[in-house]
Amino acid sequence: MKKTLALLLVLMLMVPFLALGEEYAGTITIGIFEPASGDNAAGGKQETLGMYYANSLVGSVELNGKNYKLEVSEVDNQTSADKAPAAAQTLVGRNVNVVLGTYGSGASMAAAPIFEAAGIPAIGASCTNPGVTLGSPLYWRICYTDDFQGDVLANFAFNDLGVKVAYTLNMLGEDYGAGLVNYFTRAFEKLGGSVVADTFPEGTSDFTAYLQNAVNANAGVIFSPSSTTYASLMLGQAKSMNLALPFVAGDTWASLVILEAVQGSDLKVYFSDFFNENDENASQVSKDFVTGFKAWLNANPQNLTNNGGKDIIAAVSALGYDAYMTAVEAIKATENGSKEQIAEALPAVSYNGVTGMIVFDENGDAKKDIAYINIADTKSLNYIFVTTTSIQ
Amino acid sequence: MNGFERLFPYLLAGVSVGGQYALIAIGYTMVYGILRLINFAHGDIFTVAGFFMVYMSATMPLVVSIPLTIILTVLLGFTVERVAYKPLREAPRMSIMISAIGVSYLLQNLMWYVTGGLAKQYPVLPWLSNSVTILSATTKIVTIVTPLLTVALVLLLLQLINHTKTGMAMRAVSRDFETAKLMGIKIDRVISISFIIGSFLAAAGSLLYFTNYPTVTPTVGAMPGLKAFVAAVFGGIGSIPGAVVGAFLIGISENLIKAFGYSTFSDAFTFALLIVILLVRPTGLFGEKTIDKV
Amino acid sequence: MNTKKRGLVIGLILLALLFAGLYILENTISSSTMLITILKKGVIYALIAVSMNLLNGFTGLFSLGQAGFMLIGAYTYAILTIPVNMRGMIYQYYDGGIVQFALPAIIGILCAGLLAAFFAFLVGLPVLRLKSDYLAIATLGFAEIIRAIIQYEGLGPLTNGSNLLRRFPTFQSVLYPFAAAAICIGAILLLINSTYGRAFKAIRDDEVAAEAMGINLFFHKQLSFVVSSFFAGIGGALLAMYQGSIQVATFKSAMTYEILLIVVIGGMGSVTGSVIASFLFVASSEWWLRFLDNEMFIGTFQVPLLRSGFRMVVFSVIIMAVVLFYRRGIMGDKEFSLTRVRNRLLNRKAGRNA
Amino acid sequence: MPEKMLELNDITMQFGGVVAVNNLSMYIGKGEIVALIGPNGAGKTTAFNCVTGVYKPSNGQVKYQGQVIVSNHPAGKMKALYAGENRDRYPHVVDPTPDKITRMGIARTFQNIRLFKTQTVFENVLIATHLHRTSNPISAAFRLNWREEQKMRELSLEMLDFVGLSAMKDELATSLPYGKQRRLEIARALATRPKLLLLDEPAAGMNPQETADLAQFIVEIKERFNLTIFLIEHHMDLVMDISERIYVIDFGKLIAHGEPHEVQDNPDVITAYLGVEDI
Repeated sequence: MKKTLALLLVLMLMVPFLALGEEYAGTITIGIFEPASGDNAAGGKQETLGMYYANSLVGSVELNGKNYKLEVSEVDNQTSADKAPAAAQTLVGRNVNVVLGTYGSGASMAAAPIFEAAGIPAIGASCTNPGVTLGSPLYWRICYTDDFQGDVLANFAFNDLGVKVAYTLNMLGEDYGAGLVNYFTRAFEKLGGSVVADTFPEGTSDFTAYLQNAVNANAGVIFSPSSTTYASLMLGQAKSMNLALPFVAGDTWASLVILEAVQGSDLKVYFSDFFNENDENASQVSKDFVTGFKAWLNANPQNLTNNGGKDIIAAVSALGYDAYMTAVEAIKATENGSKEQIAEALPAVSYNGVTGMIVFDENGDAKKDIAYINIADTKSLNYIFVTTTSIQ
Repeated sequence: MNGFERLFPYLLAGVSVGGQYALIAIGYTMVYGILRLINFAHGDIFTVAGFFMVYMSATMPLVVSIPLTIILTVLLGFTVERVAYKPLREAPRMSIMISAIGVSYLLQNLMWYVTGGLAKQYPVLPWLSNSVTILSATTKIVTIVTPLLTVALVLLLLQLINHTKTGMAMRAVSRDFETAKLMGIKIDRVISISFIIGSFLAAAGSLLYFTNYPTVTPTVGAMPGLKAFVAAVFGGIGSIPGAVVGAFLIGISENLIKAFGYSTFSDAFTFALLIVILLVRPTGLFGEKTIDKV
Repeated sequence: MNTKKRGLVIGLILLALLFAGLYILENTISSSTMLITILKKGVIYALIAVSMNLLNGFTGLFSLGQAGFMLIGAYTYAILTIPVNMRGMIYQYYDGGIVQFALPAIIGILCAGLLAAFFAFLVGLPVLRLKSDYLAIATLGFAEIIRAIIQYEGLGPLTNGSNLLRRFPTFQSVLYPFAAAAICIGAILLLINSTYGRAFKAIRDDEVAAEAMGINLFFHKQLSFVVSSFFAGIGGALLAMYQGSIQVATFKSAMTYEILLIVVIGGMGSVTGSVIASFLFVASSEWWLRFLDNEMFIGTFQVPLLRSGFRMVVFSVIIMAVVLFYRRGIMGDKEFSLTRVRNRLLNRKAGRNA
Repeated sequence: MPEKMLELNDITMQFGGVVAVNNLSMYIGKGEIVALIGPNGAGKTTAFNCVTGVYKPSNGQVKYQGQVIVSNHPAGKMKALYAGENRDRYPHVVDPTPDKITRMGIARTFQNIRLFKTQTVFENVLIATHLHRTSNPISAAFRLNWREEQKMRELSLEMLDFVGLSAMKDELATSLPYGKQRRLEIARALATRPKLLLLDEPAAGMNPQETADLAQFIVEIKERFNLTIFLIEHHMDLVMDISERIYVIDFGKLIAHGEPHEVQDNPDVITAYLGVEDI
C-alpha cells in the first residue's frame, strides 16, 4: 500500500516535467488581474479573452538567445475594492513578473500599492480613471483617461447632438461613474450647457423614477456611465416608457449586453469606445486582429460563451490584446524578463497596437487622442460607427 | 404639466414596487409571527426563484416553466425550514437567526457559483411585458397588474387564515407557541405551511418583479428583501394587512423621495423610517401590544 | 489568587514568545507570502470579532452594526492621515478636499476608535431600548444609513464621495497589527473580567434579574455598545492600513455577517474562540480553500465542480454545519487555558490507566 | 405603630380590561415581617412588580421610608377604562427603572427562580455587589481599585457562608438543587445590602421540612441584617408562623388584613382562599 502511494506521488511530481515538451530556459509569468464574477464580469471576461488570444499567438520570447515560456496566471478581483487587495496578493504570491488589468479603475487603484510594494509593474488595459497611474510609478495604462473621455462625450453631446441640458446618473459608491460624470460635467458646463445630477444606490432595479426625473428636468440627453448590469435594466425600462431622450455613456457600454437591451426599440444609445471593428480606415494590425480573434473565438465554444455568445469584438478585448503585447514588447527589451527589468523597459516601449500607437507619457499613460463614438443598432446586434473625435 | 401629472409616474412606480415588496413582506411577517424569526434567507429564496425561471425557460415553454418555478421555490422554502430552522427550535433565538444568515450566505454563494457571477436576462413574458400608457405615464402592463394581483392574493390568504382550520391553527401558534403545542396543534405542520405560503408568494413576487426588472444577479434580492422586512415591521410584524399597507407606503415614499431629488438617501430613508417606527410604536401600525411576564 | 498570578505570568511569557516567533518568521521568509498576509488579516479580524463578541456574546445584544462602525473608523483614519501632498491627487474631483493636514498614524487610529465610539453613543441612545431582533434590524439599518451619508456627494470634500481613499500610512511589519490587536484585545479582556464585565454577563443571562440586582440596563448596554464600537473603529482603521485603500462598498452588511459567523464559529462568549476562529476563517477563505476555485486536472481527468466560486460554496456549507451541529462553536463560552488542556490530558491518561 | 418602611396607596394595575390589582393600600412597618397572600392569580406578584418598578402601575403611589418612589395616574386608553374614585389623586408621575429601586435599598427574589445561569454560585452573588461600586469602567478594567474588588469578593463570600453555600461556590448556579437555588437567590438579594427584602413565594415547591427550615432562616436573616421583610406566600403555615401581619387579596382586591389569627378566622378569607386550597 505504502509503496503504491509513494509511486503515485513520484508520478504526480513528474507530471509537470512531462508537460514541458519544449526546452525553455525559464518561465515569465504574466498575471491577469481581472473580474470573472460580479457586476463587471461580462466586461472583465472579454478583456481577459483578448489577453488569452494574444498569449495563444505569442507564447514564448527569446531573450539573449534563450527561449522563455510566457505563462498567464489569472485571478478574479470581482472589481471590488475590498476583494482586489487579496486577489492582488495572490498574484504577488505566485511571483508574477508583470500584471495586466483591470477592468474597473477602482480595483486597479486598490491593488496598486500591493503591486508596488512587491515591485511588480502593472499595465492597465481599460481602466480610465486618471488616479490609476497618478502617483503610482509602477502602473502604466494603454487607453485614454476619463478626463479625455468626459471631454469628448461632453463635446459630442453639446455640439453633435445639440443638447443644452444634460441629466447625469451614476451609481453611488462606484468611482468609475462618479469620475466620468465629474469630467463630463466640467466640460459640458464649460461649453455653456447645464447639468442635472442624480445618483442611484447599489442594488437599484427600478429606474423609472430616475428616467422620469430626466424628463422632468427637460434634459436633452441622459449621461449614465454605469456597469452594464444596471444599464440593461435602465434601458429596458426606457424602452417600456418609450423614452425619446438619447443616452450617452462611456466605454463600459460597448457591450453585447447593451446591444441586446436596445433591440427592437427606438432608443438612441451613444457611447465612446477605444476601437471599432468596422472602422474602414483601420490599420492592417487591427484588421488582422479582427479576423484572427473572430476565428479564435469561434473555434472554442467556451471562449464564445465568455464573449457573451456572439463573435462581436468588444473594445476591451482589443485593449486586453494590446496590453499583453505591450508587456511582451517590454519583456523583449530585457535580459531575463525579471520584474525589475520589465519595469525599467516599459517607459521606452513604442508599440503599434490594434487600438493605435502606444507610447507612454511621464505619468505612464499612453498618449492617445482619438475616441470612437458609436451608436447601438436597434435592429441587429451591432455597433454603428458615428464619428471619431479628438480634443486638442 | 400640473403637480399631479408630474408626480403620477412616480406614484405609479411606487405602487408597483410596493406590490412586489408586499408579496415578499408577507413571507417575512408570517414566519415572524409564528417563529419569531427574521428569515434573512427569504430575499434569497425570491432571487433563486428568478434563476429557476431563467434556466427553465431556456429549455421549456412558459406554460411548463412557470408552474415548475413555483413548485421548486416552494420546495426550497420547505427544505430550508426543515434543514436549517427545525433542528434549532429549542435553541436560543439568536442561534436560529444566525442560521438564517448562514442560509442566506449559502444561497448567495451557490447562485454565484452556478451563474459564474454573471447577470442573467429574465425571459420576456408575453402580454405582461407590453407597454401601456395611462394618464401621463407609459409603463409595462405588469406595473398595473402587480398591485391588483397582490391585493387579490392577500385577500385570498386572509380568507385562508380566518376561515379554515389550518388558518386557525396558524393564528393560535402565533398567539402562544407553547399553549398551542399543548393543545395538540401540530406545530411543525403549521410552520411548514407558513413557509410554503411564504415561498409561494415569493415565487409569484419574483415573476412580477423580474418581468418588470429583467436582470437577475445573485444579490438582486437582498435589498428588496430587506425593504420588505422593513415594510413588515412598519405594518406591525405578524399582521398580514399591516405588511401590505407598509409595503405600499414604503414603495411610494421611496419613489417620491427620488422625485424630490434625494435619491442618495432613498435606501437610508427606509431604514430611518424603520428606526423611527420601532421607537415610537414598536409594534408597528397594526401590531398587538405584548407584555413581558416576570 | 496565586494561580491567577501564575496564569498572568505564563500568558505574558506566551505573548512574548509569540512576538519573538513572528519577528523571526518575518525575517526568514518573504513578507509577501500568503502566510504573512493571513496573519495580518487574521489578527485584525480577531480584534473586530472580539469587539463584536463583547456585544453579542458577553452582553447578549444582537447588534448587526459592526460594519458601520468599522466604516467610520476606516474613513476617519484615512481622512486624517493622508499626507497633504497626496490630497490633490486623491481628492481629484474636490480640489484636494477640505482637510489640509495629516496626523501621525497612531493618533489617526485613536481618533478612528473615538469617533466610532461617539457615533455608537448617539446611535445607542434610541436603538438600545429595542429588544433582540428589533435591535438587530435597527443596527443593520443604521449601518446602511452611515454608508449612504459617507457616499453623499455633498460630503465629497471630506469623504471623497464614491471614490477611493488611499495613500495613507500603512504598516509593513506583521508585528504592528499584532501589537495593536494584542493591546486592544487585552483591554477588552480586562473589562470583561472586571465588575462591569460581570454586569454585562448578568444582562445577557437575565435582563430582569440583572435589573433587580441594581444594574442599570441602559447604562451598561450603552457602555458595551460604545466600547465595542470603539474597538470596531480601531479594527476598521487597521483594516484600512492592511488593504492600503478603502471604499465605502467594502463595509456592507455582508461584512457584518462574516464577522458574526466568525464569532459563532469561535463560540459566543469566548474571546479566545473568536481569535482562533478569525485565523481559521481568514486562512480557509483566502488560502486553504483557494484551490477549489481553480479548475484542476489529474492527468487528463478534470476534477468536477471545481471552478470559480466553489470555494465560497464549500465554505458556507462548513459554516452551516457549524451553526447547526456545533452550535456552541469551537470554545463554547469557555476560554482556552493551558490548565484546562493539561487537566484534560491528565484525565485522559488517568482514564486509560484505569 | 412602628415607623412605616413601605407604603402602597391605591395601587391599581390594569392590563387592557383586566384589573390585576385593584386599589390596593397597605403598609409595612420597619422591622416587620409582612405577608401578602391570596389564591393563584390574585395579583400578588403584580403588586410586587409595581413596587419594584417592573410594571408601571395604572394608578396609585408607593412610598418608601416616607418618600414617594413610584407614582402614576391613569392616562391614555387607561383613563377611559379606569373607573375608580382615585383617578386624579396622584398627578405626578414617578416611574424609576427597577435598578434604581434596588439601589434605594429594596431587594427582591423571584417566584420562578431567575439566577444568572452561565455564572457560578459565587459570581451570582458577586454580580449583586456591582451596584455599590465606586470605580468607573476604566479604573475597573485596569484594576486601579483592587481594594474595592477585594471587598466585593469578601462580602459575597460572607453572604454565601451565611446561607451555607460556600462549599459549592464554584459550581454552576443552575446545577444546584432547587432548595439551594432559592437560598442562593436570597443570598444574591442580600448582597445588594437592602433594608427591605421582598420575597416572592420563597417556599414554592418545598416540602414541609424545608419550609420549616426556611421560616427559621427568614427570621434569622431579618435579625442578622436588621431587615424589613415583605413576602408573598402560598404556604399558609410558613406565613402564619413568621408574619407579624398579613394582607389577603383576591381578584386584585384587598379582602382582609390583620394579625395571623385574625386573618385565619376571617370568613371572607376562608371562602376566597382557604376554601380553595386544602391545607
